[in-house]
Amino acid sequence: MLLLKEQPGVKYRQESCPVLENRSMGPGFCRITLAAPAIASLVEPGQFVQIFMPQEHPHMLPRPFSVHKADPENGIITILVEIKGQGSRLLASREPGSFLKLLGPLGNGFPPPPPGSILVAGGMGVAPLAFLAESVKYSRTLLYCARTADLLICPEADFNIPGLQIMRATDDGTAGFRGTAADLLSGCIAEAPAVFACGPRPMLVAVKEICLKRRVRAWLSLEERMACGVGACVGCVVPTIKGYKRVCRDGPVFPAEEVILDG
Amino acid sequence: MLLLKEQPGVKYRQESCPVLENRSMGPGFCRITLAAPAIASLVEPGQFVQIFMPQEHPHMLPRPFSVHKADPENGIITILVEIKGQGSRLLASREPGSFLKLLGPLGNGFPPPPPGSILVAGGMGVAPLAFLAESVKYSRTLLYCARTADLLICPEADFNIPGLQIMRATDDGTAGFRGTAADLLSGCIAEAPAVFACGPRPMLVAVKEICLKRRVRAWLSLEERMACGVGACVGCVVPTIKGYKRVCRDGPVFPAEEVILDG
Amino acid sequence: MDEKTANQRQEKIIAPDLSVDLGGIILKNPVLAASGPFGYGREYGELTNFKDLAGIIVKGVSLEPWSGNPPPRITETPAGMLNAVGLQNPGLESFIKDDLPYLRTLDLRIIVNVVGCSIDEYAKVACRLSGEAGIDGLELNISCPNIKAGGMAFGTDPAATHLVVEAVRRETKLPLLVKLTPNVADIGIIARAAEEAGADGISLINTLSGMLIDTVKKRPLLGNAFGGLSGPAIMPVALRMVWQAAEAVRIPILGMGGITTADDALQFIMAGARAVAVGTGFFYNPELAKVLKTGLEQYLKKEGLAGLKQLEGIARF
Amino acid sequence: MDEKTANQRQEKIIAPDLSVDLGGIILKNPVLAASGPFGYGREYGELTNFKDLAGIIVKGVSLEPWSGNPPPRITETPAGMLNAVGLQNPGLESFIKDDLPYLRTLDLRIIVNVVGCSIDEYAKVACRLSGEAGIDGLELNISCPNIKAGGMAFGTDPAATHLVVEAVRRETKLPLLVKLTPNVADIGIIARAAEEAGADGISLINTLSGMLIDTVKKRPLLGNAFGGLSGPAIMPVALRMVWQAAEAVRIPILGMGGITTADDALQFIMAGARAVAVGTGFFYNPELAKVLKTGLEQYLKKEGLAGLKQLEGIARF
Ligand SMILES: Cc1cc2nc3c(=O)[nH]c(=O)nc-3n(C[C@H](O)[C@H](O)[C@H](O)COP(=O)(O)OP(=O)(O)OC[C@H]3O[C@@H](n4cnc5c(N)ncnc54)[C@H](O)[C@@H]3O)c2cc1C
Ligand SMILES: Cc1cc2nc3c(=O)[nH]c(=O)nc-3n(C[C@H](O)[C@H](O)[C@H](O)COP(=O)(O)OP(=O)(O)OC[C@H]3O[C@@H](n4cnc5c(N)ncnc54)[C@H](O)[C@@H]3O)c2cc1C
Ligand SMILES: Cc1cc2nc3c(=O)[nH]c(=O)nc-3n(C[C@H](O)[C@H](O)[C@H](O)COP(=O)(O)O)c2cc1C
Ligand SMILES: Cc1cc2nc3c(=O)[nH]c(=O)nc-3n(C[C@H](O)[C@H](O)[C@H](O)COP(=O)(O)O)c2cc1C
Ligand code: FES
Ligand code: FES
Repeated sequence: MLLLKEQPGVKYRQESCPVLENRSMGPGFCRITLAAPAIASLVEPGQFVQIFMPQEHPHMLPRPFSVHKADPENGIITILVEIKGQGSRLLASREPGSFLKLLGPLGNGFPPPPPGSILVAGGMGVAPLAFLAESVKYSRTLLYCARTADLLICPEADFNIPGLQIMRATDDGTAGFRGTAADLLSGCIAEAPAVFACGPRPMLVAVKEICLKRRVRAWLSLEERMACGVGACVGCVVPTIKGYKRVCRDGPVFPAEEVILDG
Repeated sequence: MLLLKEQPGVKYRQESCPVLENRSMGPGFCRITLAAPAIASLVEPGQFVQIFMPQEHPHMLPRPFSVHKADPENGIITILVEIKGQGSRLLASREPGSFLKLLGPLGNGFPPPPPGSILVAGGMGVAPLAFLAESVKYSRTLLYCARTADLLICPEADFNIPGLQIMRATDDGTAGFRGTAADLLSGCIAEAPAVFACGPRPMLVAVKEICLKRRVRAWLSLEERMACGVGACVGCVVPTIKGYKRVCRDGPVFPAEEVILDG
Repeated sequence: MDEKTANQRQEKIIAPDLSVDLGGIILKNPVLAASGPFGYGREYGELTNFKDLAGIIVKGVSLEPWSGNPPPRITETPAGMLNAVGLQNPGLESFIKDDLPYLRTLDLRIIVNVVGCSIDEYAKVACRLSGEAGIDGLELNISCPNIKAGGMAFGTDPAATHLVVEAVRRETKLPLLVKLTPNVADIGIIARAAEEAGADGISLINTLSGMLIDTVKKRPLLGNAFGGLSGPAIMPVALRMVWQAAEAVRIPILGMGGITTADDALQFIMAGARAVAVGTGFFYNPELAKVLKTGLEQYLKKEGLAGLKQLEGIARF
Repeated sequence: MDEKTANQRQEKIIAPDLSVDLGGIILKNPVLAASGPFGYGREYGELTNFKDLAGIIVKGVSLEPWSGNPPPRITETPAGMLNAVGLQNPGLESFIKDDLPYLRTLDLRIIVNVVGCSIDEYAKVACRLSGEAGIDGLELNISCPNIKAGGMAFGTDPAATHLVVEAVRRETKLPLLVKLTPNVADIGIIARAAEEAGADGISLINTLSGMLIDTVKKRPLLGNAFGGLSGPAIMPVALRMVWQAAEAVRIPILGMGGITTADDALQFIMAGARAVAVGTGFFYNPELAKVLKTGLEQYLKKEGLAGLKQLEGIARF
């Protein structure tokens, strides 16, 4: 199978990474830039890192975050954080100059999108998909969708990528097209050779349905609560037609036809 | 009895206190100044405050610290912190401008020292005793003792108090008299009407023995692990000849002849 | 929805009714102070007004005074604490003379936690307390060692549980809660024994038995070696036991163990608790009752519910 | 002390001997990976070299493959976590074919955790594993439900414990550890039953049964509703049980539950453990084995001790 890469040698690293920048992206969101040379040089779109908590919180699990941008030349990666609970709040309050221990890159990542692919990002799903969009040169379309304009936290300028067509949609019509990601996708899927999606569960369910119906190959990036992040504890599984698969190791990207989303 | 004041009305307050200054006092020690107007106006020497942990640590007990200085006019109190574990480390890292919730003043405090009293401070025991020394105008002697010079964290300038005689001692002779607090006390106790002591357990044991032998009244300030800090949970008791007494409510100051130190 | 119904619904939403009936004890809201941490109420009474609390379960009362365990009695643990107070208390008569008059002045339900070393002692304390005004219910703490039966806690054995509850039931008409120890393999069996013997409600959980060691002194950290673990650390265990007890009995359940937020309290209610109690949480925040009451109110408003009834045990169905 | 003795002492202090004999399993140091979190070793093998670890207790192996529980399988709790993996495993034959060859390449003691639904299944797995090279010991996980006896775990009943341990003992000459569940009233009785039935050592504790509820969905948070609580939150309970088990039996004890520092490991040893295992701690810090080993070494040096022997159970004496 194309997707699940074999991992003969060790392809991930632990690094203690200085925070270079920590910028608020509107209430409840931030963007953290870290010096992580080893991870930056290895990471591919769709992979993620486990971020360990600062020493004052020795009894908290690491938190998984997608790599949003990687600059291997300068040894820098960027992540987008939505503040949901204690872990993300702690990350959002990290000052530049402080350190965070990272483990990564983890997971399989997306396969290379063929020309003309559609990338469907719901909310924070934009983090890995913007990276994917940047990774190829030929034409592709990014659908960037959320409930309302405030949740489209990546500014237009972020997508100044040659050959990238970008369409926005909000459920309430406060930015771009008024409607869901599924509505938008239905309107433009006709010619697409493949779809790549990351976002809330209901969006993925809709994307899967549309793509299966139109017989368009689709790859979905999933989330599950994690402990080890490397595939050892079998804690982060999702059901697939081939049995339970680990999101952290066999995913987070799964072929839409394999993964069982509401089982 | 003189010591255990009756508490008819509520004499303590909860305050959310801005940190005004947080100064390192050498490795492992710091001095924190807080705006705490209600506590500053009520507190007497020997009383303490319970400091609640910052919100990022919602599952930690408050920590008891003696009030070291109080300036009721400006509504300011100062505490001295020795970094021992997670709680004190968190306090030491609090930046000016951040807030700490305080409950206090708690405990009975010292009775007024008669003229000519000797105050015996071992290590951090200096915190309440410097406050006691400042609270009266007539002559009194402060013995300020520790294992080694680095642990005498309060500088000479701190004791520029009229009528106060101060003698230092270190076990290793690196500052002042070479010897223990007990050695020093034995040499100067002859004329003293009363002794007031705060410091490590072995020092208190020695002070008690000396004072009982010389029939000098002595008051010892004790420490115990605390939960409520107000006398409700009966968690912080010490044995006395009248049964278990609560350090937080019946103490922390006990008459030497009542408290059982190694029972 | 016509305008009138909408208005009525609006009204309900503005002031949801938090009151509950805990086995005959009518509570204005479901938040109680757990037995122990709150002592006999006086100290916390100085600290906060009791407006947001429905009642106090006072510290365990025995027939004679108990002096308790040697210090250290408490120590902090990750997200919790150990205590080995050893049920220090002034004894029944002193409680009635010195503490009960104060408690009567409070606008709160007063539940007295009863401890003993023998069935006879439990029964005597319960009988004497039943004759006193101002007590709204009893909570039988059956975590105490059964001296006659080798020192295992009454509450670890269904037969011993049945006997002690039955004996107390005979002595009192007050609403009777039985407080279970979590240090058992099957909490449902014990809960059922208490119900069958006449309990009006089940309280749980008491602390988990635990210890720490001081590696410098190479000795147990607590004076009594073993202590009781409480606080957020144990909440998942407490919640599971409330769920299991709720499956086992029909009488209402008072849930406790590690509650520090309104969401925690809701979890207990959704697992099957009628009301909740807070112990360790007050140490972290003496104003916790207010946080819980307000949070529950807000939740009901948000969900458009008039009261807590529909939520009781909802996660089980 | 003459010069020679002083030098000898110095030498000892420079390199204290951390090795221990855990019921016939010789460990270069007392730090093992607990069964489960580490899987079958491969993933952590990529992540860290195993130089500071003495051995791995691999994830529970059953006769047939088990698919495990539906997600979510894990969630964080205050200073701990709940897991309801449900003992997902590829089954005995797949383990021997796909995982054991890799494990044999490691310079580590390999202990296989054995799970089953019946005494027969336990015995079969143990028998088959005993015929394989590269296995240094078995750990019998008796927290599994005894299907024939209404689904209560084997390890909650001394008689069931005796039966299953005896049956397995008959099938294997490998060192046999029996891993106890903490969800019991009296751990000493269970430990003694295991010893009498022929165990070479006792492992404890397995996870405490617990749960959380998602108040938005009004459902249990875990797919399986109940899960096992592990991590620092439970350490006081684990330590108390190790102490009680050590009082009850003469065979050595493998202590675990919430270890994240060398001081934690020392506490277990001082309570009576011969060796310790780490599960959840590796999630917080994949390099934890190094932290523990170095910390224990430093402690022995500081105390001028040649080995761990003198510390075993010292807090009890
Ligand atoms: C592969 C992967 C990539 C991710 N990439 C990103 C990203 O780029 N940006 C981002 O903001 N978030 C991302 N997430 C989600 C992020 O990991 C969680 O939001 C975070 O761990 C929450 O931690 P917390 O302590 O703030 O919240 P908690 O207090 O732990 O939980 C708050 C709520 O967040 C949800 N949650 C908790 N853990 C997870 C989890 N592992 N996955 C999904 N939801 C969870 C639950 O609904 C929970 O109720 C990713 C998750 C995965 C698995
Ligand atoms: C009435 C009173 C007044 C005090 N005044 C001061 C003061 O002015 N300055 C100061 O630095 N410290 C003072 N202490 C001690 C201070 O409260 C403890 O050092 C602090 O709570 C330790 O918290 P931690 O989280 O840093 O350490 P922890 O990790 O909790 O413990 C580290 C070590 O500190 C000791 N310790 C913990 N709690 C207490 C306690 N309540 N009392 C004594 N020892 C404890 C134990 O030996 C423990 O092993 C006072 C204690 C009391 C009871
Ligand atoms: C310091 C302390 C003293 C306690 N004393 C009693 C008691 O006297 N009787 C009793 O039944 N439970 C007692 N408990 C147990 C609590 O009532 C409660 O069941 C337990 O602490 C769990 O709740 P929590 O996590 O909210 O504290 C005590 C708990 C603590 C922490
Ligand atoms: C994710 C996970 C999976 C586990 N799987 C097993 C298992 O297969 N067999 C077993 O005996 N114990 C299993 N355990 C229990 C651990 O081996 C250990 O007894 C427990 O987690 C306490 O140790 P800790 O606090 O260091 O994690 C598992 C624990 C976790 C967290
Ligand atoms: S988080 Fe451990 S297997 Fe995925
Ligand atoms: S700390 Fe609660 S009585 Fe002193």
